[in-house]
Amino acid sequence: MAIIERPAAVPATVGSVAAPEVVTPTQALGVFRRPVSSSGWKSWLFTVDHKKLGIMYGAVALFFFLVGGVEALLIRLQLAAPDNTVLSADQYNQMFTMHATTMVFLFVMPMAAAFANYFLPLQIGARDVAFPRINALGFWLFLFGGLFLNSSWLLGGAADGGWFMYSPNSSALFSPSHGIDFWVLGLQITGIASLIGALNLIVTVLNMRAPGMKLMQMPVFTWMVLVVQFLLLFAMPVITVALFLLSFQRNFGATFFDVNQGADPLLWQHLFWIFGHPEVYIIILPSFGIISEVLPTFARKPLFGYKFVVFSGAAIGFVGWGVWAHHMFASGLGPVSVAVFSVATMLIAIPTGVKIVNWTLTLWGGKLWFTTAMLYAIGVIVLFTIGGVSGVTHAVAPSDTQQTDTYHIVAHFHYVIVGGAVMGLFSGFYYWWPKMFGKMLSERLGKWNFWLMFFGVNLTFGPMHILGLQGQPRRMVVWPEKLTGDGFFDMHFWNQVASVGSFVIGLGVLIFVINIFWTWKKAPLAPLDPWDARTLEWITASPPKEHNFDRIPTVHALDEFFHRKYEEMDTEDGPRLVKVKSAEEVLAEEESHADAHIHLPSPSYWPIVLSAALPIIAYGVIYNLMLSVIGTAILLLAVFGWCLEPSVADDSDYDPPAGGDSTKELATLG
Amino acid sequence: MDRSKETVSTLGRMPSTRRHWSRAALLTSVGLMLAGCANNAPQDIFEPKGENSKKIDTLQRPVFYIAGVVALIVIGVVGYAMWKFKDRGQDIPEQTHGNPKLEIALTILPAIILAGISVPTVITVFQLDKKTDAECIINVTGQQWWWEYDYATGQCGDVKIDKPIVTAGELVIPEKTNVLLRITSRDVIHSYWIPALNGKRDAVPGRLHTLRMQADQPGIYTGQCTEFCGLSHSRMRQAAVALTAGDFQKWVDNQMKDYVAPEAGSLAAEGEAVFTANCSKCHQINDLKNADGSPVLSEPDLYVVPGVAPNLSHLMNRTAFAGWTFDLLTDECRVKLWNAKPADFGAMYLKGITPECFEQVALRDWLRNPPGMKPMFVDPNNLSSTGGKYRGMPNLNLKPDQIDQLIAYLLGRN
Amino acid sequence: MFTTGSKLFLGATALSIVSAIVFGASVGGSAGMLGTIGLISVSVVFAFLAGINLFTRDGNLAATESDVERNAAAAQAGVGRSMWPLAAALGAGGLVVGTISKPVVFKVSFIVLLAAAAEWMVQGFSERVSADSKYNEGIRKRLLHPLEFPLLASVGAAVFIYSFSRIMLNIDKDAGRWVFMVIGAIITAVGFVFAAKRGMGKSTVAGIITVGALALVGVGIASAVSGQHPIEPHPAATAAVCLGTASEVQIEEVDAKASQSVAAKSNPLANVYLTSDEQLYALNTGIGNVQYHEITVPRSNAVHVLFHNDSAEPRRLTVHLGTFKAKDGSEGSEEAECTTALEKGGTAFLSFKINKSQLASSTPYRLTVPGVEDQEIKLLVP
Amino acid sequence: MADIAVHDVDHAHTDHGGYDDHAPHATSTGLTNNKLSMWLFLGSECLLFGGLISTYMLYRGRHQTGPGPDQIFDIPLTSVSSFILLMSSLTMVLAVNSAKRKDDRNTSLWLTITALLGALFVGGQVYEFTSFYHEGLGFTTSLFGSSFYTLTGFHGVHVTLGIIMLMVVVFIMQRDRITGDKAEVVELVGLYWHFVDVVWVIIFTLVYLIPS
Repeated sequence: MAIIERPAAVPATVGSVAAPEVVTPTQALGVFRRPVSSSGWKSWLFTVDHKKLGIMYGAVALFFFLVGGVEALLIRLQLAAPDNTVLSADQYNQMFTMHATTMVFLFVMPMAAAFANYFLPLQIGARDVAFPRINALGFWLFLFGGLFLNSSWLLGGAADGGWFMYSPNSSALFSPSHGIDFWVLGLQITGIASLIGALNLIVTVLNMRAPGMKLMQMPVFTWMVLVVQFLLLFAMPVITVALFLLSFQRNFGATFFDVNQGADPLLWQHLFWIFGHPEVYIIILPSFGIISEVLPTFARKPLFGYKFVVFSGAAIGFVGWGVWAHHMFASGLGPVSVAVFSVATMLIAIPTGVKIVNWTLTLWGGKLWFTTAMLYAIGVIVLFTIGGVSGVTHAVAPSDTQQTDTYHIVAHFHYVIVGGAVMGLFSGFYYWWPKMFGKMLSERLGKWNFWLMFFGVNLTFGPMHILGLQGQPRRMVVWPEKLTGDGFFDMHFWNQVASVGSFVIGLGVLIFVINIFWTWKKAPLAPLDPWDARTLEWITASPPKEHNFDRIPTVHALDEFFHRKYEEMDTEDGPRLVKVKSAEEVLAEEESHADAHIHLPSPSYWPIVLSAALPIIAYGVIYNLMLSVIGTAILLLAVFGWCLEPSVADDSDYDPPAGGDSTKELATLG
Repeated sequence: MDRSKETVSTLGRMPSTRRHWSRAALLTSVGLMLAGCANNAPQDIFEPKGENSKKIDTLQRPVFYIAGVVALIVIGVVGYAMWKFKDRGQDIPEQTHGNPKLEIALTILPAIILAGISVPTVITVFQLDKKTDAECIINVTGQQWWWEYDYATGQCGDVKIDKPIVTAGELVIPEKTNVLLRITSRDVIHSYWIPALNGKRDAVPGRLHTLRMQADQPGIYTGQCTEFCGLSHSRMRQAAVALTAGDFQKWVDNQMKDYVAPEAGSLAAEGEAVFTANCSKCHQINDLKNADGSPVLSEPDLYVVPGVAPNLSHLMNRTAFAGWTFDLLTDECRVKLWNAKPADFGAMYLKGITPECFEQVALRDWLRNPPGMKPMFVDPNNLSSTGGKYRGMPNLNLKPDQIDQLIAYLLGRN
Repeated sequence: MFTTGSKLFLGATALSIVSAIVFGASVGGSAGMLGTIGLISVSVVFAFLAGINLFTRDGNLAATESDVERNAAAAQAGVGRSMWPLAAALGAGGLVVGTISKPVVFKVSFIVLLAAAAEWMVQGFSERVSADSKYNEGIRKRLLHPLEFPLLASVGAAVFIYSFSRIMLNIDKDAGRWVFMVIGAIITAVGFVFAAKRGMGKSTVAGIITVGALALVGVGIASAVSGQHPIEPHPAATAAVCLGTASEVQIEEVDAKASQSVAAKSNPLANVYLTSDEQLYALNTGIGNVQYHEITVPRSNAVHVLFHNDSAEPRRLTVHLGTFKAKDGSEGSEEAECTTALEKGGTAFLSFKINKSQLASSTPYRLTVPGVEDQEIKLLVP
Repeated sequence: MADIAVHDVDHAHTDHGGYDDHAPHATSTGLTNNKLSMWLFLGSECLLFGGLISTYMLYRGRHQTGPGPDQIFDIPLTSVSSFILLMSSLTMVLAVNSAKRKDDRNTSLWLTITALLGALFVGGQVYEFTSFYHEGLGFTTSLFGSSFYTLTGFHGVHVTLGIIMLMVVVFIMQRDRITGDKAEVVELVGLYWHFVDVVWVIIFTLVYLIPS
């Protein structure tokens, strides 16, 4: 990212001593110069621009989505026939562990982070996030953590304990490969990414809103992201503790889960689910935010009950802390805890219901425009409702003891996560693609994409309800031709339907990928405001300039952009909304008052260097601690290099060097 | 999702030939598909066969109905709105921001429904956790990948048990009796589940959890380990067999009876020697004696991680083996036993595995190469993490004639 | 021609190859292997860097023009004083000494050499960057501060912490507390005095603090050399203690200040109570209030029993774990485990695992309380 | 543990946001970005220590082998070290005060004193750990060993990182590298330092004092 306002270039002379044609510092310093390029691969590698980082987050998350998808297809292929042998038991266990881990930690969360990164500053009218380098660090940690995690496939097998990694099955005695070590350390690394991302975005939202924007005037997406960041802020340290305990046990012989020493394996379950349940809302709320933007836009009316939606989101985030033990109704907690958590879990259905009601009422009386984004958003309402009500059936604890760990649960949470979270993210893709890339994804391919995915999801996960209620447990590498003892149990049909369905989803995703490439190569430029949108991110160019806004917009209302375009006019038929300005006119007005001084931070080497140190330390923990020492040295170097680095590059970093009496300040510390 | 009981229960148990019929249904029509789904499913959670599961059923059935209705209403409203408010060139609607009264009403409505559900839920939770009225106590211990049952000494229903009984895979209980299972584990977490009799309860090492079991009538009720427990999680099954008090007494008597040594010189006697030499390291057969008259004591704690292996004293009184995964009964006999009327069931079950009903194939395969049938952690070259112990049964490299002898011997263990 | 930078790296390459050979030849075993591999990798890295420097001409095409090099102001300016050659020489000397004496000397010297080389290199490099010595200094700082600051801070802190802990280990345990307190008080007091005496120069203050810290480090090193005060390991409960056959002193040592309470009491197999009139009974988990004197314990199962002592005497719960023949066929002695002796109202966990059937043991498995006659809970192990 | 270093230092120090450098206080909450993020970070840390303390409390008294807490704790010694750590909070306050008064000399002085007191505390902890180890309590000995060393070790690492941060601030101040708001930097380190002290008070109470 370049600095917008640079001191005027002065002749390239340095030094006061003789010899006019001395070596210029930039040339002599060679590689030690700070990166300043605003184009080319370096501009991506060392960028601190939230938009570039958002795009990279998205691209990497999509890559992991495909990886996790292939894992899912292999699982369904294995389960397509009785006593199948596509995968061995060991491979199958690795496959479902990594499918869940990849989808949760390496796809849905970072994809939400991608949207948050890109759109949150735009939606609140900021030029960047509060800590751009930390933002970059978060991305690189996520990428390196994800790669580290997946490198276990090549180094003796991936983790095989399920994503919930219950102890003592996760101890070295029962899982001797390094898979779980990779899992623990990989999640530790991506966990840091989430934590610092959370700090960054919370500060950004709380501190850097455009003038006039009150909290209750923030777009719902921003609100939901804010709630999610608070959840992350408090949930990540808990899983960090759990992961530390596990890795100390596996790598250094600690006794935390050693039953023979008197340990209680439920400790892990509590720690994991205290993190794990908020995690569910971490996954789903960004998607709720996205469709709360998409529905009003395409219904041409504001979100019904904005305050209720916001408060119910916050309520979900809050109550979400008090329900973790509903994952443990069969774990033997005792009746009092079970009863309390059962009722608390029912409570959380209320704010969720509020959201669904409000989305439905947003559609009511609108002027509905069925774009692909809109279809996905409506798909979320429908599928999430199904997932939600099946969720209520397991909030009833006694009923849950019959359903938990069966395919009924698999059906439930896939309706919630695929139907709720993933479909919401796809809605976001179609809605915001023109903003991010200046080109619209093909609506024709998009419709194909949507309908294939919608039917695929129902075909895959619908039958799982039935399988579960008929008593098929989860995580079974095979379902037998005949079950022992009876010989009548027919699991064939619905298992096969589910397998077919999964490939329909796969086809849908393939069409999406094709759509991306088609759009990239063939699509014409998109209009400035293709959807007649409502929020701040559309009051700027598509894609936005590096500094986002030429002038920081002043906010007067919720749906600021809409109110700049439309005004209520009195006509013969009473008051009517009339378009008074086009998007281009609104933008032109902003540009004509462009700010004179805009400072943006310069790119930096340190985020990528720092984040590269962590996998080195992690490999060291697994293989040889000397490697960790080297990693730590790199880490320390990077941390302090970071701290001593000015926010804006030295003049001498530019070619030709600016030099002269720079007035630029260093960062607050060093 | 909201599968109603009607389709399930009216069809009843279906003979195995109907399976092919349902396969045809796959290709034909939706109606037939539904019938396919309603095929007999012994682990169906909507077919309670005991007091506890019936309590759960009474609670969950209305919840499922309500859930279904709510989902249908929401989807219906969304569908109607999509049709009704489609963009047909109408004006941009009024920019209303909501209707607080409606909102509050729609918040309170689900709250009332949920409050209505929560009261019976809490009551049922406490009812199902009652521990003071047990008439029989059985310790249930899970390990990779099978279940062990220890009958504690004392009363069990009307029957007195004098010395501890140890068995595996098949839990035998007296009917109409409140049995309290005390569930734990020797290695990783497992979960004990007999859907027809009660919900599941995790077996957590170092902890003891209780689970009530009560069956209304004699019969066999299947279930499966439901907590992921490693390689052969999918091949860790269990069943509960309920018998009348009289039949249960007979079963206990049989468990207590003295060891029946095979006739000297018979194939089975050779099998006894093979067993003592190879199998008795881990598997206990009660009262089996060495040549010098000393008892043969198994020492599984030296060879396998959980420190136990199934007690085989009465193997042929069980209908399946190896984590209750492979049948000992032929298909024909199994169907007969399964379809037996409650009144006849006990007698038929207590006969055990008779030679004519004995399904040898699986047992032979098992003796030839156990890990080939059920994935286990038994590669002798790869035991560094377990200190040289196996998790599961290794391949003992038995010769075909040794297998013949063993089969003959084991057939007498009833 | 070779550029300045590449000369340096070529030299370093040669040096590291030589040291790899010397080291590999002189030090054997896995440490030697590791060290040699390390040194070889270092030489590869240096060679690589030398190659890059040669290829890029130190990143500067102009640098190859000898004119520019000669005319550059920095090339003519006097080279400033530098402590790095001295440090490097010390390090190299230590390295040689280290190979024949203690490995720790070798390691420290190696680190010193490495640090000196790095500092020297960067200093040398930065002195030639431009004609502006102030600017050159800036470059040096920019490159080295990220390394120096954290290293100095952490090394300084580590040396201080280590020295102080050695002093504490060296002196008497009771005196230690006073020393601890006094040092803390002195540091704080010095802070207040210096804060008040504004007349003192910065460097005076820094000097005094440094001298003080160095003194502490010196004493610390001396303490480390002289060793530590005796620390006795706590005796563990043996079968003899549990069975009450050990000497009084032994038993007392085991019980000294034993813990009396547990935080979590979830799901033991049984709660064992010793009543105030010294009756022993068990409550079986999962079954109401029935007093048991016989518990069926599955084999090979980690079993937790929670012991509550309500009698007035300090009592322990002992589990008798049977008597087994030793491998050579001789009769073994009875095995047992126990809790520490609990005061009235104390609770403690007793965990045990019985692997063999009761038939294998010549004595019964049971729970008893030493000192309480005729009270026991039988453990049935099928 | 290294990753904790990352958070700490990130939040103690700063980055420049998109806003104009010349108006660093123009935030919606009035708190600077750095200070807000430090508060949030400490909130997050509360749950980290919460998890560790819960683990310790859950396993209190459940160890099977090795010495128990009452047998090895040297309460007088730990009381002294706790007091020293508390004193360092006082000297930290003085440092922040001096920094606000733009008194560079005393700021450096008090920061150094704080760092020395912190180092004294950690030295005491190293001594304590060494003693415990020789008394038979290793990291892998028992549940008590594992959970005790993990909890107090995590705290010790936090103090150590704090010391390094203090020292680096002193170095940087000596070399005039802070051109921004010095007082704020000192205050941020101070916030962290006080947090670590408060956590120690909780640990000292729950771990050392309650079981005896």
